[in-house]
Amino acid sequence: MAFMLLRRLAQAFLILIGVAAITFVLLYALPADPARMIAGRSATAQTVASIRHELGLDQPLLVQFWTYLSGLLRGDLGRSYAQKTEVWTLIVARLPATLTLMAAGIVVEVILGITFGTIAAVKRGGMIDRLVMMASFVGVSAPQFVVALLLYVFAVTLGWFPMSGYGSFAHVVLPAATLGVLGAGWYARMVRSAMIDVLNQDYVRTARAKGLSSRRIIFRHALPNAILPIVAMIGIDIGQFMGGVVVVEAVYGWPGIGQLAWQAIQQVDIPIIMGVTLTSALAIVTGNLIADVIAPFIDPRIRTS
Amino acid sequence: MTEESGREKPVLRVEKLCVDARTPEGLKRVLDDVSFDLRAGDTLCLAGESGSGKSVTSLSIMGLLPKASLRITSGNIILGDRELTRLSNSQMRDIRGGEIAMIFQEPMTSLNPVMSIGAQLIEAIREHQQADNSETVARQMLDAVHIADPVLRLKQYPHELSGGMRQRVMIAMALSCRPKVLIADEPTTALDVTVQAQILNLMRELKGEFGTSIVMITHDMGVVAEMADRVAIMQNGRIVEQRNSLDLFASPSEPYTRRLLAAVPRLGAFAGTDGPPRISKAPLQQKQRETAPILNVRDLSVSYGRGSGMLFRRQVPPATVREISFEIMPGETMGLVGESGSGKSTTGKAVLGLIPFSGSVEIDGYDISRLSQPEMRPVRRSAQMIFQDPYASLDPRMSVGRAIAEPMTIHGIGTPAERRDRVADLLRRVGLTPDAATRYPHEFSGGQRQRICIARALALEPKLIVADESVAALDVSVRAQVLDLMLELQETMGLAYLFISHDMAVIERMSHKVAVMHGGRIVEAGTRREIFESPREDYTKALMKAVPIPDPTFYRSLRRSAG
Amino acid sequence: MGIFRSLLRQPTAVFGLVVVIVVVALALAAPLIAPFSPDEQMFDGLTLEGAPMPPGGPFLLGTDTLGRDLLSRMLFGARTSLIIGLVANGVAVAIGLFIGIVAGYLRGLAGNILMRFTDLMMAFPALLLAIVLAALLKPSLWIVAMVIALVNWVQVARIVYTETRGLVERDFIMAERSLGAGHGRILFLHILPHLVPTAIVWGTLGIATTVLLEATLSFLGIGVQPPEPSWGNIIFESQSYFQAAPWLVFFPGLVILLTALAFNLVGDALRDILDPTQRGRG
Amino acid sequence: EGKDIVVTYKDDIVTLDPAIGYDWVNWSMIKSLYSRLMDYEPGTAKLGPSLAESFEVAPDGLTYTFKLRKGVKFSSGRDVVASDVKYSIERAVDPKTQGPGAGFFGAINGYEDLTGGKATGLSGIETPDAGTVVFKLSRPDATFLHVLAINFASVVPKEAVEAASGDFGKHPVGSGTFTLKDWVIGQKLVFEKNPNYYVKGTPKIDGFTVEVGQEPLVALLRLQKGEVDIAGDGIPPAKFLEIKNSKDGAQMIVDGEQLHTGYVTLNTKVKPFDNLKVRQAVNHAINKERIVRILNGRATPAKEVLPPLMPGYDKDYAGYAYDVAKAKSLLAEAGVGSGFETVLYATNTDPQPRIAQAIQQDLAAIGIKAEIRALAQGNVIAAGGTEGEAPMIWSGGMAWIADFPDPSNFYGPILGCAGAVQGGWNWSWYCNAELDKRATAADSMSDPAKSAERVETWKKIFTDAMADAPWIPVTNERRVVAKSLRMGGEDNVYIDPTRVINYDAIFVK
Ligand SMILES: Nc1ncnc2c1ncn2[C@@H]1O[C@H](COP(=O)(O)OP(=O)(O)OP(=O)(O)O)[C@@H](O)[C@H]1O
Ligand SMILES: Nc1ncnc2c1ncn2[C@@H]1O[C@H](COP(=O)(O)OP(=O)(O)OP(=O)(O)O)[C@@H](O)[C@H]1O
Ligand SMILES: [Mg+2]
Ligand SMILES: [Mg+2]
Repeated sequence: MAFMLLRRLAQAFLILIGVAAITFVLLYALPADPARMIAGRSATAQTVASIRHELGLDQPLLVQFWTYLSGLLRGDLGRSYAQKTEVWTLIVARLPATLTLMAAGIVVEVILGITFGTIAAVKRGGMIDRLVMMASFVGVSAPQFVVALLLYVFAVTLGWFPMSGYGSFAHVVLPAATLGVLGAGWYARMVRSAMIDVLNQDYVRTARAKGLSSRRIIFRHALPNAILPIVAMIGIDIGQFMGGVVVVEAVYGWPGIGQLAWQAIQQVDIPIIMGVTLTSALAIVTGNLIADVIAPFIDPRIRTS
Repeated sequence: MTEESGREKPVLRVEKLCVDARTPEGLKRVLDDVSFDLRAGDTLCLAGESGSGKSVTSLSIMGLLPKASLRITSGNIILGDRELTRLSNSQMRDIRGGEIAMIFQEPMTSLNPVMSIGAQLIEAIREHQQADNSETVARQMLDAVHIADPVLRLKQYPHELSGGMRQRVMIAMALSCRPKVLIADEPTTALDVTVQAQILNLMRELKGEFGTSIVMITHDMGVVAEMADRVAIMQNGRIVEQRNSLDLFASPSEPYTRRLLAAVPRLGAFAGTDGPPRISKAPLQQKQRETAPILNVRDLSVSYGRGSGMLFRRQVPPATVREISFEIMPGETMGLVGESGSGKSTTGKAVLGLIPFSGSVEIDGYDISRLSQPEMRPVRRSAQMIFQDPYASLDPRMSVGRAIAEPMTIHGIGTPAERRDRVADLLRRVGLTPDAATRYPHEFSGGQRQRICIARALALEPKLIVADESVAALDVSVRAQVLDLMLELQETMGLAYLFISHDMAVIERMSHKVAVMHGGRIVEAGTRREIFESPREDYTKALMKAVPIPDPTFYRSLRRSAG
Repeated sequence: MGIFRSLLRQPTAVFGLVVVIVVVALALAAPLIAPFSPDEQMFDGLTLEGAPMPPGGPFLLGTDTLGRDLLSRMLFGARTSLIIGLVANGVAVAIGLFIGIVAGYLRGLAGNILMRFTDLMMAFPALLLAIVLAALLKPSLWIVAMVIALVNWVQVARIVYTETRGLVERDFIMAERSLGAGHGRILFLHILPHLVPTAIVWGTLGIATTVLLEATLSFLGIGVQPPEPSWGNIIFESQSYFQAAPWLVFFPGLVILLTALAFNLVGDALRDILDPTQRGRG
Repeated sequence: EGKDIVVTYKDDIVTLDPAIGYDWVNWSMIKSLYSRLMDYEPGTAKLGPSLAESFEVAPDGLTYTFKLRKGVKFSSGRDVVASDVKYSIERAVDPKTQGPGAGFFGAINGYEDLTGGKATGLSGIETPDAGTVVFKLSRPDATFLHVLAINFASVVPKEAVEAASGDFGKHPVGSGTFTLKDWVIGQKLVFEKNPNYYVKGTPKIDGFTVEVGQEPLVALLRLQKGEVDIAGDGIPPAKFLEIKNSKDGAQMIVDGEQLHTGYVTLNTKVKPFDNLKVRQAVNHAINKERIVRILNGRATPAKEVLPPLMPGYDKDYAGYAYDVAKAKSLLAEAGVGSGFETVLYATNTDPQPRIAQAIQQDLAAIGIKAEIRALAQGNVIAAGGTEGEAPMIWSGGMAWIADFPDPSNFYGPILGCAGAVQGGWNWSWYCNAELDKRATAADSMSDPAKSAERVETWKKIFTDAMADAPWIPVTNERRVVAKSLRMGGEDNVYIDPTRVINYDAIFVK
């Protein structure tokens, strides 16, 4: 187990390098010249050239990558072209907000998803099942923007929560709810699907024969058998939310990584794009690693090989 | 029914119970007018044909029929003064466990795979006993069902236990509920006879201590004789005969009952012979000493790694099977008996290369430890396994017909039509109807599933079959039919068997040689005659002694002399 | 076949099928039935102040912010969106199933490599790939379909991988191995059917999300480009108008929802039909 | 109290370093954080000394001498001295700074040496004493006083720049109307009034908080609720009519002209736009009125390169009228009467793709099939700067807004030969050597007495350029800013021609 963890960590490291390399090459291929963008409209060719030289962009790709990589290994993500600030500082500044929203969003969607998915599975074929199913489709199909603003209107007309910003618990509620509503549909459908299978199993029958309460049967016996794919989905979501949820962040004025990334993409601010990419890649790899590592704990039949 | 009507009201009464199965072809009657009474403190044994509806009856009482396919169409089930068929779900929940508990027939699939044994037991204890020290109680329960090393077992998961252990966990769980009525569906099929005797004892104690009434489903007439106050014999969804146990054994009235009793094997029936009885007229395949063994096992050891190990623990667990060696010649059967948990199934899986092992195993001349998956194919063709747990070993999403045809398809034998015919033939020979082919595993009874697995293993006409408790769930008449089939194949085609069973009578009937396992080692091995007629080891002797005798008078006299 | 006949016996599935057929038919017949050209920016399609026209009058579902008839655009947009929702999404689910199942089944190096490759793909920002592709290639429907498939399979693979890891430890798989079944047979005959429910969930929910994803990618320049309509980009173009002109978001949103739901009804019925323990139900 | 206001923007503030900041959001903040030798009167294009008390221009137009105001202090407490001015401008030009403004100072002696790395300073800036700065130019530059008023000429203290070790943009120190009190990255910036500012009574508010990452639509909702005072990104098209027609609409909307022209570049190096007749044809084909309508009337049709407010704008120039028949006949004359296929680039934020589609439809009417590529801004800019790549680009979202109110600012990079290079901003790749020569000449007329003549020269340059039709001038968009009801001040301090929002001049009622 410990060995496997070490090996997986080493692999995770390689994956990150791989992501860095691919991203680097792609950005290199991107037809936009950062030096030009920085130099501005009135720059002469000479100025552009000297800026290019300052940034090391006149070096061959491999040299550039090596420079970046060796910086990376020292924990240096480089400096933003546009902001002339350490990328690390920019990302760290937004990390708490991103992590908060990620955690809150996942909690909401998982709770909603598991609750409604379970109810639907138990009441399979009934009215409630149909309603839950409809709702999950509405959630999944609705454009983020609309859902966010609908909730927003709630805040405006009812004034229960602050409209935008970051800092207190009240601020988290609406964005987390938006993410939750949007994502819960997936969870609900997956939980329903897995629970339908599990509820048919003999061991659930055994649990019922013991006279256990429905709640205990569902939470203690059925859910743990249905939860594996959910754990994998959480692993996926960790990564996706870490990369930033652009629209929701924008609507709620949430200072997350998504806004940073979006702006950087528009400005071809390569160090920031690289930094955000690597941060979210790290989160994704970690999320997956966690999902894989806890799988055998959830289902002891799975061998850790 | 009239003779004892003066006595107190029955605790449980089943009246004219009818159950229908929904099949794609329409409704099919599974239970037809089943009625019986269970009086307080009594033991009612339900015996009868495999697939006759015993399990369905007990599930109906529990209110646990699978909703999608089975439904009570008429009849009443009365517990005390409540009509169970009309109770709501939540009212039923109050009854389950505390008032009626059930031991299910298939322990593997009936235990939650992702919950530790301890958690599952403790939960039952918490629910039904006012015990603060539920963990201690759980340990005591495991002790009571004679599971060694209960502290370790509590932490383990169902798949880490042997078949017999799982069954005992099921029993412990049901008993921890301290129910008024206990329904035990084939509770001892996977237990060796010594443990079985202890378990039966335990149930009797329970009866004495808490006044529990028991509905016991079993095909083992010895167990019936030992336990039953009354016996109901089922066939084809009906109760054909229902009587006091002494009367029934003394003078069975129904032809089916008579047939059943006649088919009961008696230990020692083959004393003085070397081989199994002849079934066919086929000329006996002359055992040639010079032919190579079909299975040659040398120094086989197996150890299970700690699958769900903690982060940094990498200790090597003690081996489950330790350096055992034996060989089986073509056309020969070796019986493997031994204590539950001694490593019989593990040995069986290892010799077919299904789990990692050390040592050498040669099948039909191939050293399987050196073969890659594709190279194993010819070996797989000539060696088949019948798993101890038939339900778990069938793909729930594959129809029985396809499952049985599976080995033929895999090895590219026959055209689809030929395979269909062969499947139908196999089904018939194991006592099922060919229409079973279109149905799915969950639609069958325990014994029927076992026969499906047997049919699947026989489909290829292999040279070697590892049969792990493969007739345990069959009633004696069907069992005799299946055993005869196996013997016939052996005679006609020189099949060899590694026959794992706890039923000494079956072993006696089938084997040429017998090996006795204890604690992962073969403690005694020899020809059948040697083992059965002059056992050397104490353990072997104890095994012989513990075999139940299918005669209730024997037990009555025994008890009288004891008490 | 039998499956189809069983489908027809389920009313919800029939409803789903009908909706699917209607949507497909409308998409195919768009040139015949659309009241206007989908691209024509009509002079009377905007108010004097330049606002879109609400539903009613000659414009049944109203007009968009350029004065084009929404109904006509939705009819033509159905073609693009159906291709994305069905083909791109279908391919993604298929690839995800394949890779996930193989990686979850294989032990040792091969399985590990496959899964790490999936991790890599997942960790790699799809948006960036889209942007680079957009800048390098001539945008087209098929490229956006390809990118969607390329991006979406990874998640399916992850889930399937996890489920497969549990399935391979089930006893019947060992039984199957004892019969001599090859890897392919175990994977596709014995494990795959157990993943049907998962595939149906992802396949049907994915319809809605991929249709919207297409719009995002179009926005970044790699999908269908204006003025060609798709349900996704109709919504995307006018999402900020959802207060000023709610019909621009509502109607396309509704058809996306309906289509996804219809497929889901069929999918759920299929799932029951394919699940033997549910035989005879209903 | 009550004099603090809240301003919102969508994008994060990139930097407050005056040598680097060059977008319209940080432009106005940098203006207020620092002072420069020259500055404009609020709301106008009237240039006057600011940090300088007075200045003199030598008759040859090559020497400028500035006397600094006395007692002006940086927010760090130190006096502003002449060497600070020299240091600041050198810093802006130094390639190591990687700033976009270096080019503006090209007329100062020693410019080439510094940008070429041959020198570390500008020989053309001299500081005879702490209160005097002398600029020596290599050529007369009529725009030089404007140049000293743009942000890049803001005065910064060397020690603070060095102390910030490369991060001066986040830790600005200046001598402007405001100081930066707090900056929470990604969230907000808090500006505080500089009590010691050398013009008494300026600024009029005690401070302002800039909240970033705020979606314009949401900002408006908050504005209506009174949580926000200025929605910096203005009113998105989707919301414009609703607000305009609302009760308080008129008071909330500031809608004013700015130095903006939205245009389509016609790549003179790509067939068939290398043909003048084709360029003229498409100029006739565009229905600008319709586009104005799509913009909800927030623009006026443009006729030429310069916006109407710009000196040199020719009121009498007729331009190319919307005339489909004429367009068709011109195409026929050019030999492409049956039309052709081409590509129209645009950025991908509303309303640009819509305008591109309107243009696309107009082109279709004369048989030109234009495929639209709506991309992120960076990609469009890259395509424009690549020879032979983009036949047509709709400039919306990247359109030219003047750095300072002088017509020359509309020529060099976007229409002159210097910009028609790889990576340049002259996306028409239009290079008319004769016009270039006239432009240089005009810029050399630095004598204030000749300013009228100079403007006339420029006027002619632009109308002559239009004869070659390298562009389709489409609209002159007005800027729309939304402010809360409590905000006071003339409209033109919210849409200040030189700094967008003039934080120095706005006040709370
Ligand atoms: N879910 C089901 N759907 C359809 N038929 C079923 C279902 N379950 C059981 N049956 C049928 O009902 C009959 C009775 O089954 P049951 O399990 O009660 O038999 P049993 O007496 O317990 O046999 P065994 O001794 O083999 O366990 C069998 O013929 C079986 O095929
Ligand atoms: N997957 C496993 N992981 C860990 N331990 C296991 C596993 N399978 C079996 N064991 C242990 O190996 C021992 C032998 O098990 P095995 O199944 O071979 O017994 P058996 O002789 O077949 O018993 P029974 O007669 O009860 O079926 C038991 O102690 C059991 O707990
Ligand atoms: Mg049974
Ligand atoms: Mg066993």
